[in-house]
Amino acid sequence: MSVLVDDDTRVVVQGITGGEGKFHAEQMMEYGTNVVAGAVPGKGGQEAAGVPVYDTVHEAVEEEDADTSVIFVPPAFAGDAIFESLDSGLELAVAITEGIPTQDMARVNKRLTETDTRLIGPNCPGLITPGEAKLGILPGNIFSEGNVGLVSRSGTLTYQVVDNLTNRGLGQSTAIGIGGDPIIGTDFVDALELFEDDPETDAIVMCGEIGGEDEEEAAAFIDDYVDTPVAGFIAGRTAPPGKRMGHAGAIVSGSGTGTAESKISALNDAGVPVGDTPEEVADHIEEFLA
Amino acid sequence: MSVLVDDDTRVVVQGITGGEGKFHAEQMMEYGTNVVAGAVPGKGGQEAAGVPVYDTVHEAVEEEDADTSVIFVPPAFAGDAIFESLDSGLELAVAITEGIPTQDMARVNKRLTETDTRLIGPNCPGLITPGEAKLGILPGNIFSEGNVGLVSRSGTLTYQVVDNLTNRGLGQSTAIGIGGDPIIGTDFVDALELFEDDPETDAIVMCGEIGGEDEEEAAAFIDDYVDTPVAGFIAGRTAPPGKRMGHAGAIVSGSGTGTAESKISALNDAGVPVGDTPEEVADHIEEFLA
Amino acid sequence: MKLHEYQAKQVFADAGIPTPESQLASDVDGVLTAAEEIGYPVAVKAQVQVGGRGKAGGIELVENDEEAREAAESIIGMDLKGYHVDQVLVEEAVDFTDELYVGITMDRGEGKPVAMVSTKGGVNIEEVAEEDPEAIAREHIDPSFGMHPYQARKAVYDAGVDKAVARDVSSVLTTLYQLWDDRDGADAEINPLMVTSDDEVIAADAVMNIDEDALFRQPELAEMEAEAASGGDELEQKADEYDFDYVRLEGNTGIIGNGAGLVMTTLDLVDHYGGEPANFLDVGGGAKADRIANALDMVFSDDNVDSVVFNIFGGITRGDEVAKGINEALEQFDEIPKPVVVRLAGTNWEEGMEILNEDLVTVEQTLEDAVQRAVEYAEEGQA
Amino acid sequence: MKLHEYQAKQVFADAGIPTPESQLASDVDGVLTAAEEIGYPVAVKAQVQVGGRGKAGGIELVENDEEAREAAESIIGMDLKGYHVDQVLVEEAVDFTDELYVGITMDRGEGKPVAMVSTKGGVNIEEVAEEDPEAIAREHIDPSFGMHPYQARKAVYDAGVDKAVARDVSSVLTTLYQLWDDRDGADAEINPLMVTSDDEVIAADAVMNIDEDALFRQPELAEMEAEAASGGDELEQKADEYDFDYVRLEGNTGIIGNGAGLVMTTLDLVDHYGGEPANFLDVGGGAKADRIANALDMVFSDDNVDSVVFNIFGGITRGDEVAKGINEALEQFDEIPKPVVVRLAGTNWEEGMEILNEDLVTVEQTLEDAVQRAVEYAEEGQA
Repeated sequence: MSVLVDDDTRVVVQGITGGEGKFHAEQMMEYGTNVVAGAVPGKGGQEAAGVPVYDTVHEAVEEEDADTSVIFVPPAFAGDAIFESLDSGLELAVAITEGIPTQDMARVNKRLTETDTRLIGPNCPGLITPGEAKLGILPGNIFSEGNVGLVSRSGTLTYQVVDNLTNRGLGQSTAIGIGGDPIIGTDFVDALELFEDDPETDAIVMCGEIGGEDEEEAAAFIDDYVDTPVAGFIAGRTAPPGKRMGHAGAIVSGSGTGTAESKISALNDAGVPVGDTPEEVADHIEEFLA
Repeated sequence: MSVLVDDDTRVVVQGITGGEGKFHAEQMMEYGTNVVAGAVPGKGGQEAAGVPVYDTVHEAVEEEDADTSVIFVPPAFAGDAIFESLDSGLELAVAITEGIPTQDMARVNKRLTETDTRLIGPNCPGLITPGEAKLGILPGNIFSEGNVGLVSRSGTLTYQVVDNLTNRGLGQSTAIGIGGDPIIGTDFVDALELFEDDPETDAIVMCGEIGGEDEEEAAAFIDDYVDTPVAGFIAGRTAPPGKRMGHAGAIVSGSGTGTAESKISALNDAGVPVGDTPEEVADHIEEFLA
Repeated sequence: MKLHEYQAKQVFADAGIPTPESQLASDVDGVLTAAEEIGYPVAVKAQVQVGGRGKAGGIELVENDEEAREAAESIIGMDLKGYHVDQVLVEEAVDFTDELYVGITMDRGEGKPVAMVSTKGGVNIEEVAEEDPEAIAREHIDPSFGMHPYQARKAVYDAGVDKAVARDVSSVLTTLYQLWDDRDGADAEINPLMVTSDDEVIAADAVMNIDEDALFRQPELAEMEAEAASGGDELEQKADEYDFDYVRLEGNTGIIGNGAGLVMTTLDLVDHYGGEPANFLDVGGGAKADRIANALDMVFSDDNVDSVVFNIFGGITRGDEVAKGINEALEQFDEIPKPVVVRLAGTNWEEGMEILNEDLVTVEQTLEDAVQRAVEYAEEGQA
Repeated sequence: MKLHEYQAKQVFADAGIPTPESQLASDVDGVLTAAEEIGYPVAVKAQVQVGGRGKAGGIELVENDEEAREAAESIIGMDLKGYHVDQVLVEEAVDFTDELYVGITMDRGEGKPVAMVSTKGGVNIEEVAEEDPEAIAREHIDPSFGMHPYQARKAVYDAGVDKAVARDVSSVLTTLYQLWDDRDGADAEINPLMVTSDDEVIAADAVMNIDEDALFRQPELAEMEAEAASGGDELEQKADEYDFDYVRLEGNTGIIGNGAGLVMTTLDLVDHYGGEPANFLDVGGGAKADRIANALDMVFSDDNVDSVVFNIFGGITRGDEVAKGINEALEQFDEIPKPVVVRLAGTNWEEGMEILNEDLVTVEQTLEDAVQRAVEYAEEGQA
């Protein structure tokens, strides 16, 4: 079992004729993902990564029954590409693109309240159900099948934590990178809800970072609704206020909201142990599942 | 019984310090309507028509428990006034103003999909439940209590038909002027649904006119869902194509959609007799209730 | 409010939509000068507010001075479907391989704008819509977001526009929506949007109708309206001055009333009782005496009118003001020019009846009786 | 990206927000000339990108040439919270009766913009927010519609702004939102918005932060950024040139990694193991050898750095490219300037290990070991 994605998922890749889009479409297919089409304006009728390309996502849905989109479109056009995916009747859209203007995402965020399509990202590595399918840019070989659900705001930190888990034989049900931007589609609470409802997920890792209050909200949600044991990690304890730490969303405000301390203490209060190192996170998961 | 409005309705009048707003607020109160406040930016703290004036609709809701707004605001500002009423948690907003730019109403129309507030109008005379309350500018004295529901795109035509009904002793449950603009809040179908569900409405008059396809949609709805007998009237049989007949919405398009013939035949097909004169409409209602 | 072709083209060109080189001219010399500057061949196009100008002889393609002179002489001053041609647009003739249609209008059923694209441009698009609706790709726009770029592309690809020009056509459509939105358009369309042999697109015609209710915030377009209105019907211009909702028709029973639905109904009843309505005239809500007098003046100014029916159901409008206005208007005449039938109901109708000078008018109690009486008078007047 | 006060004021003034008369000056003569043209009293204000300029001595109110000279001499060239003052704004001193606050920012929790108004302007608004949150009226904006006029009024009335200026303040707020929206603002605020004794409002300060991810479509602001960035930290300017996400800190363990979360984690581990991070440097995804070499150059340029930890977990980034870049950067030195600890994992890490010249670096297998080793080196280097 898994959440959001499995080997029935029918993927259209927006931006499949670009360098990144093509490379990762191929990587996804190699992993076993059912990529059925690409969508690139003006490139309809061509082929890329071995699948037909359409001018619009709508056509890819009509012609190839695509139900999920993975978006590799440059930031200036990615907001529009997300709108296109949300308006095409898909179940899921995964936006990998980093650097989308925040106001574009605020408009997308409004549209999300009007559609049934779920958005993951942007500025995220995607998600993977080991052994079934991956959507995005995660390196498939470090993942292993299992019962640990993982949700993270950061890409490479996810890989680090997954590596620690896999090395100990702790496989993953699904790993979701929700992205490091201030405004994202699926947030911690959404992902925790999915994992809590998934019978095959027996423990959850939640990797947060400084900025915003999503981790605090997640802690409150865990306290109220999540029975599955959760271990946390928060990056950015040493970040100075007012500086954007790589991710557009990773910033402690001048007034001191969004600090690692606040997040760690909220999680601890909700009964979630927070590791000081990625290894310690794996320790907690091992204990949960022992 | 009645629909939408009764003597419990608590009304805030937007634009109550203007000439029309004040006059009609007084008229409404004289009829027995429970006008509890006015809302006019910059006039908060004053009194008009004997009720307190607030700067915002929100305050009128908080301080006076207003649940319904009647809008007498000049067309340039009326779109904004409607948004304010829709965003203030009211149950009902009635926009009397004529001449609101259509694009403003298209935006309002979008907001209507996001709110539970019902809009009547704009460019309408309002609505009345005889003996209980009236919202708007209808002349109360021509109405009488009874069991005929009336819905109309036109103001004075409504008065004409009501006069014909009242003269024969056929009173009204509620009369709703939905307005003569191309984009309106409550349409025929909405009003028919309300009357169909109202146990005290035993017959319905529907006064349409040329332009658009609302009457055709209403006919289809009547055919499928309305058991209460309906008599119709359609104004504009002699209107030439391409000319706006007073109402912004009363125009037969160059390609011939929106004609009286089309509406009359749709209504006839749905079993709705359409009078050639207002008197004939009253004849039909009299038969229904005989 | 419809702009002239040359005005709409100016608006489109200012927004960056490619348009052919052109000049406005109002006499033969002007046409010749313009044609020379632009270079033959040129099109000479009547600037009047009606469709089907080509078929009606209002557009000529000319190759040289002689042809240009002939075209100018025949078009300038002609009567084109009831409109007098004062001006022509002299325009670069575009060599095209395809004719597309792009347009934006308000879909009132949906309550939102719709963008339309078709490869069957150059002909009456309403005919295309009826005969081959599939040939028009439509994309509804959420007016709170505006048109997303992907929507312009989708409409263009769905319509089957050639890939070589798809990007440019999308860009024209995006600009057209922006214009429509910024300028309070009712309809904006380009038909045809020509495609040239070197895959450029150019707006060979331009239609822009503006929402009259929004002119208050479109001062530049309101000025154009003044220009555009000239050459229209004199009575309709007079109605504009008086600020009446007025439509001129072809019958001989003049009609005055309050409220659009009631006035339309009065017209319908004139027809129902065998008469022919001469006009639609709505005095609006709350009309005072002087406005009522102006309305009578309007209808008397129409030479076709043989009788007048005055039908007022007072809500805001008060019967006493109406009666006062009728008296004022009629008392200035030694002899009443056309018989006037009056029916007053609603607010203050009794006060009105007391005031009304019944020597000057015929009074009826019901709408039906009033209309029948006016139709009789009109038949007598005509006889 | 934060504009200087004088830049933000220019942007605000161009949009129609009233601002005091002012001139930019970079030396004493400039200040005196400006002051004379504007007329005393004037304020002399340091143009640096930090808050609390007033308390730090960066703003002086002067009444005459002598005071102006003194202020100019003390402010121009001063070090203000780490920033060198190159320019001052000489500005008309406004006689005020009230100080308001108006601002627009993105509420990331709600994912939508929020407009804020307070009558407690002139002080640090974040302190007001903490101590007296009720004193700030907030109105969330639906970004698809933009700010409705009623929302501006509501915020202003809710804040308790005096009725005499409520309309003008609403209008400033509406304009501010429009600017924020059009110019891809992150934050836009006026604090204080001064109210004069004759009930006029005037923006006595101006803050405008721009979303860096949107600079590609704000060419005018991108130019201002170039200007605004001058006077900042040299290493941070260098990072801009190299296009690295870089933040300078005060420790002595240099850090390079890929991916924001992993780099932050590396910093945190340096701290955890008793060291002090010197910087945050994210090479991003898919970095090639030259970019890796540039990153090493960046960190070596920081005199505080005593050791470097290179932590790469390859996803798109390939271990062999990283190894190649490290070799290239280090092979040019006769002696490696600071000890470098390398940890490679993920994509092609084995190929990377084969390529890596282990004479030049220390290799560790795990993140924890690598950080501990770098911290040790840093302690040794410092000793």
